[in-house]
Amino acid sequence: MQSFLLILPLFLYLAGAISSLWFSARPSKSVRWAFGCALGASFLSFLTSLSLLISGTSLRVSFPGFLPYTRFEILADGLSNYFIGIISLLACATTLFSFAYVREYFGRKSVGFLGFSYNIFLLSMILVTLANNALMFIIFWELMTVISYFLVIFEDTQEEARRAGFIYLVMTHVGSALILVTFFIFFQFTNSFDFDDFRQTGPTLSVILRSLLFLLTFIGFGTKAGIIPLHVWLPHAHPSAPSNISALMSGVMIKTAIYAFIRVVYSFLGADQLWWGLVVLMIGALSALLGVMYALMEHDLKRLLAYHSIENIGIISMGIGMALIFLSLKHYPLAALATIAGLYHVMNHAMFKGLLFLCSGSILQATHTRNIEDLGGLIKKMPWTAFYFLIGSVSISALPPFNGFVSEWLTYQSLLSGGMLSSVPIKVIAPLVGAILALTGALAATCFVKAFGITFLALPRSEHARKAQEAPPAMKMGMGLLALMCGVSGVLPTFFISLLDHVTVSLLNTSVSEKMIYPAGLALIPVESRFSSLSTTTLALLLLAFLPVPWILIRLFRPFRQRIHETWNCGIKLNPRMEYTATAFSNPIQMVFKKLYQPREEVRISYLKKPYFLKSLVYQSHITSIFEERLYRPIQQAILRLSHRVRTMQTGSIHTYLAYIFMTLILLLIFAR
Amino acid sequence: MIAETAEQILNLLTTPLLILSLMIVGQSRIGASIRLYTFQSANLALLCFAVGYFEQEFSLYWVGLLTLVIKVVLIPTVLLYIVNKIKVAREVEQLIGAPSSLIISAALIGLSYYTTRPILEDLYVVTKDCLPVSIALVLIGLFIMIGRKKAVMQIVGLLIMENGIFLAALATTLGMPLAVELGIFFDLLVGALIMGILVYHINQTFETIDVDKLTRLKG
Amino acid sequence: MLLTFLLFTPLITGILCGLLSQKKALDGLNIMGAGVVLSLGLGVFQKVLVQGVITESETSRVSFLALRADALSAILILIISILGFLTAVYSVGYMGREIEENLMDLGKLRRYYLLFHLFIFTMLLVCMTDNLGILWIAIEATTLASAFLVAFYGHEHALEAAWKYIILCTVGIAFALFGTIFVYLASINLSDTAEPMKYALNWSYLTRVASQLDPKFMKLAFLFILVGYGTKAGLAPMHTWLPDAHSQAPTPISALLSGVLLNCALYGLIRFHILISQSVGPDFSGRLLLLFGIFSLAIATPFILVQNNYKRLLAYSSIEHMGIITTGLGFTGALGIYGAILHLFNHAMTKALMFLTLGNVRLKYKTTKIDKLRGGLLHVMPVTGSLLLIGALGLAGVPPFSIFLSEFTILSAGFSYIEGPGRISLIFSLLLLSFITCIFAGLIYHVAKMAFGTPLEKVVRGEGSLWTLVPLGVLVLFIGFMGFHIPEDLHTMILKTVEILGGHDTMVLFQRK
Amino acid sequence: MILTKILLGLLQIVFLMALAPLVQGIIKKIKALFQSRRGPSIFQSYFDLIKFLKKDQVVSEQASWIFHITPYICMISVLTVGALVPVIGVSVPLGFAGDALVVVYLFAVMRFFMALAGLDTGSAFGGMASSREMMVASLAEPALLLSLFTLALTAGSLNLSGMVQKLADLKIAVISPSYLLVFVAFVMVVLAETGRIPVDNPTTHLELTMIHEGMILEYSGRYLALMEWSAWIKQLILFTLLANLFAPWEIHLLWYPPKILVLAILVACIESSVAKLRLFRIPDLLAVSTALSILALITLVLKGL
Repeated sequence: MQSFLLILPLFLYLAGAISSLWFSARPSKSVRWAFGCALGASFLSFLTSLSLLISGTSLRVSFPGFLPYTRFEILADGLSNYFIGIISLLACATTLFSFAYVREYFGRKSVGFLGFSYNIFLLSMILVTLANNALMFIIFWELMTVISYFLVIFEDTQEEARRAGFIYLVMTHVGSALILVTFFIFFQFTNSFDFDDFRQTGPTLSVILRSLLFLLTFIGFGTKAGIIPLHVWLPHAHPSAPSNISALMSGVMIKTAIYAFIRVVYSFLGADQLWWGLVVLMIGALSALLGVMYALMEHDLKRLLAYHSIENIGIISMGIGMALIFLSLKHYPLAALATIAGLYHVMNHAMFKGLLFLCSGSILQATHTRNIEDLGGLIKKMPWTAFYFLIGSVSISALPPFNGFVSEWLTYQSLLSGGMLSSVPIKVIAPLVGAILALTGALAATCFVKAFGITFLALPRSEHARKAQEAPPAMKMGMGLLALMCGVSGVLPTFFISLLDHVTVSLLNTSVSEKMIYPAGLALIPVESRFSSLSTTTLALLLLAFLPVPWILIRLFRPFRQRIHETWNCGIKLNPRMEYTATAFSNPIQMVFKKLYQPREEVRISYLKKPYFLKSLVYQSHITSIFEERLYRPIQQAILRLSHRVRTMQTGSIHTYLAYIFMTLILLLIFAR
Repeated sequence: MIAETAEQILNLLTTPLLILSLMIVGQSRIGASIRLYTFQSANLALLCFAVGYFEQEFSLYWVGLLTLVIKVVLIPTVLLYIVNKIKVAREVEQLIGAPSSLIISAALIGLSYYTTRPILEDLYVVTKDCLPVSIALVLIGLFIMIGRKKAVMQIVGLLIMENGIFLAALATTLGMPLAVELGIFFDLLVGALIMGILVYHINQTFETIDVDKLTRLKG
Repeated sequence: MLLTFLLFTPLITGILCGLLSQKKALDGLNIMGAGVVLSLGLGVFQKVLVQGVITESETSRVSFLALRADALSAILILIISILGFLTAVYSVGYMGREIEENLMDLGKLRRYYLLFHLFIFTMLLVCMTDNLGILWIAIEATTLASAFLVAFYGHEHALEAAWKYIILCTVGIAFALFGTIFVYLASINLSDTAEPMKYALNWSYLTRVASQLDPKFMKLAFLFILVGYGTKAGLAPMHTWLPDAHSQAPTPISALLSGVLLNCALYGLIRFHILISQSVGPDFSGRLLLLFGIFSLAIATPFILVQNNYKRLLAYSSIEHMGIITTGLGFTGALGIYGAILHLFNHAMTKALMFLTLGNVRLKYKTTKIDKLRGGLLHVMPVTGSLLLIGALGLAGVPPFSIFLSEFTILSAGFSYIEGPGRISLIFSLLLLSFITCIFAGLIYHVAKMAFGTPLEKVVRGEGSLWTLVPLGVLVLFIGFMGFHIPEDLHTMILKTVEILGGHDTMVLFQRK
Repeated sequence: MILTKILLGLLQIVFLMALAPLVQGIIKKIKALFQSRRGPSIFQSYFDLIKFLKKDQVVSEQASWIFHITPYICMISVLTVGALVPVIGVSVPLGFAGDALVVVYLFAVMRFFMALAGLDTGSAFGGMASSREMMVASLAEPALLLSLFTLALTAGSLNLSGMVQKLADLKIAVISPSYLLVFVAFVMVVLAETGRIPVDNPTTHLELTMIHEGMILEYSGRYLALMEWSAWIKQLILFTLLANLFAPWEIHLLWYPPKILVLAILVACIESSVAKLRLFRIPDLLAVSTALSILALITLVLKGL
């Protein structure tokens, strides 16, 4: 019965995909079918995975005769169920959102194809987490990539989208190649592609080989996850896709890489090397910090969000890295704590990043621009979207009592637990990474003050923004669901931690829920009791409880009265051009971190009468993307230069060609005889 | 005794093959090259008869006859007809000068002896010394194709290669089975014809048969 | 008699086509002939599946005419008959369109069909003859039959391509003859009499005695064979004719050249590889194949990365895939051979799809330059555009399309033999993987450039006739379906081929779980 | 039992609320003395608050609901923090609800909304101040948390009461190089967080230099009262932390006022004796603070206590 419930959604997705294509001539019908099926499927698979997770069972279904040397086998264990749960939950929300959102494309683009890809995309993500052999995994992994590539270039008439898609596809394909190598090396020792065999044989391999495999896996999946410096595709690709897809890509697709990384490193490689954890930790810290730094300089709303995905992947990697460190030192409860920190952030990031992307979709639909410099004042036109965006911003900035805070708190705890270990390097590094996390969090808050403030507050800066309208109900529902989740997973973390405990049981054979949750079920403690505790539930109650205080204070002496008047602006009537812009807002940071950004500033001044009367002043500032320009461009150019050189061998002259044959023969006769 | 004489006679008949191909290498006129090829083919036919005689292999007479008909008569006629028809400059333009060509050809002959040495020890036919010669012919044929600009000369080079292969078959295995030999001759004839037609078309379109001009397809 | 019928049907069809003079009749005859070939081909496939090997007219006096089909031939026959039929159908649409636009006349059409079927005849002969001498003749005949097809349009480029094609291939093939002679020599040296034996070049005889053949001769033979048939199969650095010929031929012919003819040449190479492996041991020929395979990939890569002609792009991709197949064979284990043979089939289907799809593009745009299309194919021709994308992804080795499976198999073979070829095979596998990845980037870059974007205003939107679409649909079904499942029959047949090629190790893997 | 605990907690909050304006008044007074002025009464802040609370307020026509909720949010966050920090006793009844991190992040909540409110009215001053505030706060954050971490690792607890208790238990042994380094770093951060010279000038209303004042420029009347009060409570809480973490002895009602007084004098001294830094010199200051805390951490790890 359960396996039926596990399989059924897969077929529903398939049905949604096919019917969507079938009805593609009639967009609204196609939309109904595609997203109806997707909604049903994701809801169903959410329930199934939740029930599996709660009961802590793992499920194995196999079909024979899929391919000559493998079988089609899916295994839903704790980790898979957890990820499926997240994917499905986010999918529910984005699907609701999509019902209304895709209307934007009616008559302009093939909605049938969009529905098709949407369903297949979800299907492939779920199958990636379910696959129990390498061939299946790689097939669905690549399917996921390719389908999302098509979604990235959905607006294919835009040069930018095409470029983004290409970079995306190629980079992730390179990553896949490395993953393939990993699997092949496993295959060499197991003579099988079954993950079960990998699990058995993997940990027995030599340390050098396993370290090599670890690096391959880390780079391979890291490309997809978007860790720095392999992230360059991400800020291009995520913004180009339709917003509901961006939500899925940022929210869950890049997490499948985390899933796979955990699966391979924990189960197949038997994480027992300290430096693995250190590498993941450091790269995580780097990604988190640089991700948010670049986000700060970004004025394209969706790209800004994309950079934040890099940041959050970094934070997740911090947790995973600490877990690997603890594992190598055989501190299993702490490893479980760190794993939970990472995994919980996976879910939270899915929720708030999904929410933020959906909101950006709503904004995009209302204003047709992603440039926040052209927005402003939307809070009055789109109060709901603004509210949801605020929830998302607060969550992503890790402000209590929302969910981002809880998982970052857990990450801090695992980092500090690292500080309590006996190993000196870890003792120094872990708290320092904690400091980086602090900086990251603060900068994220800065970035979202900018994003929310410039987008929603003050006066509209363009005609588009002035004419914006609130999103239709379906979209609001989608956003609302996620906003609700941000709150719930923030305020009631103990429930989710007890779910995650099943994951660590299946992954590490360690249960920590009793050590992590106060008897009352209210507060979390980081395994080592008395070190610290957190009860967001109580915090939320406290915050609410104090609400009457200011309310009463305001009315203490006299009834509340206020006058509406224009903003004081040195006596001049306020107009949008006087407002602080996003560029200006982030400029201090840019000045402080000049070395990193290497800004190119350009000021153009024209005078009515020199030097006193300005006619106009144009200030432009671009930052240099170090990785793109210093790392990837040289590689690309080198390859192209080499190609051009090799191409000269095809001279067009038949004499040369004959000479090639001649020389080949002669060389063969001399050397190979 | 008979074997020794046979070997001498055969050697006597083989050497001109090499000399003729070297002459073609040094030759600067198309017509003359084709005629030299004719001589070489005739020489080959002769060799064929001789081997057939010494080895009592009757089918070789047929092969020799076919060689005469196709390589001595038909193919040179076709080639000469085309050369006359398209009225190209008779001069063979060379990419590599005659002296260096000859030196390279000599090196190629050396290479063929070097390559075949281990095999020759295991060969027990009278004609075994022809094997290096045949490889040399093949290589020289290819070398001519590389070194000459005119399309017709490439055909000649190809034909010399084919003569080399024919010699190899004759020398080592007393010819292929007759049926296969027939097929090869047929292919050769058709091939020469098709190439001839192509040369004609090329001359019509490009107004030259200088293959150096056929270099538009690159990259 | 099945083989004989199969062999002579295209010959007769071709000759009849040469006699007819009405377009409708020509088209009908063409499709009918190809259809008969298809059904007979499937029949042969089934029969081989049941009987293992079928031979015909072996007892007759003319032993060189003996026809024989084992599993390897059956796979080739399958490819030839399927693609032959599909391209024949496609030709009706393609050539019909060219006639409508006065790009050619009825006489030329007649000649086209005549040569088309002759071409198929020669290819069928290649994989059905029992005699290695005849094999050589047949392969040379394929060159001769297709030379005029390459030169079909008669303009400068076509003539240049045809000239290079015929000269380079004939030179190459000449070496193959030389090699064949050495094998013959080794074969007759076994019997004490110096008298040329009737069966000495017959495959059925040679396989029996292969292990006794003198390694010295066989080694030398293989060098010549490798250069010879390697030229025809498009292995670098003897591949130089290939991009010219494949890009200048009429599109259906390009599809056949790339999809089938290369395989036929490779077939010749494989046959000798089998003999030499048994005589010398698999390492000698295996390593040479590995070397040439990887080198072909290495050479093809830059040409694919920087390319402005889509037909040449596909031609270089053919070189790449021939390289992959050769590398797979070079890995010598059962897995490698399985992958290589599977790849033979998959590449043929996918490459044909790509050529035919781009044929539609060419019909619409009258250019083969990627730059001049200015993108937007998806908007101009939705069906063709989508097929193009699918084909390109398939060709680049993306799952869930069939080529992925075979590449995966080949790679897993390369990575799995730590013994035997050992480290070399590991390094070669890494190289293979990196080249495939680079080529993926190149291919996707160019195809995306064509498929996406805003189309030019002046281009009329709309698809071609159904004749030019249905064969593509069939091919897409093939590559899509085979990305998930290898049909039982084909699987069995490939396993039989693997046995013929002497891969017995790691056979366990193929037990269906 | 639980009820008394909660009551005690509430009492502590009331205590903080009541004391906060006084501390502000004292600092102002001391500063005035330094400047040889008589200065306002130390209770002036109470009078200001009452005045503000009585006044009607003017709200910008551009202001959205963000502008309106911000005072509430500031107040409730800071009050919540008040419930978590040990003030006049080591144990805090609601301390289980959050540790030092929560304190820091609840301050971040305040800051977040204040910055938004600064942007809300569309005035350039608000935007400028928000931008600068966020920049300063971002850079102060690692220093702040790192010093807290160092303390936590010293004490083996991140819960504030646990931390204070442990530090107190260490008695005199607590004074180690690392501890002193942390102290200096922490003071610097507190200056930044409370908007004091050399980072910000709480008395200025000169457009180009104000940070905190700029953000609340549009507030008037009762909202202003709430905002100012929250800021003062925050200041007092930070002082309390400073006092209890770096003088973890004798934590009870009797010793609390002197400790705070000393800190107030210290802050006033610093404010009067150094000049305000240029905006882009502030990061240097915070970098020094961060460096000190890193140093403290390393000293701690290498030397132990």
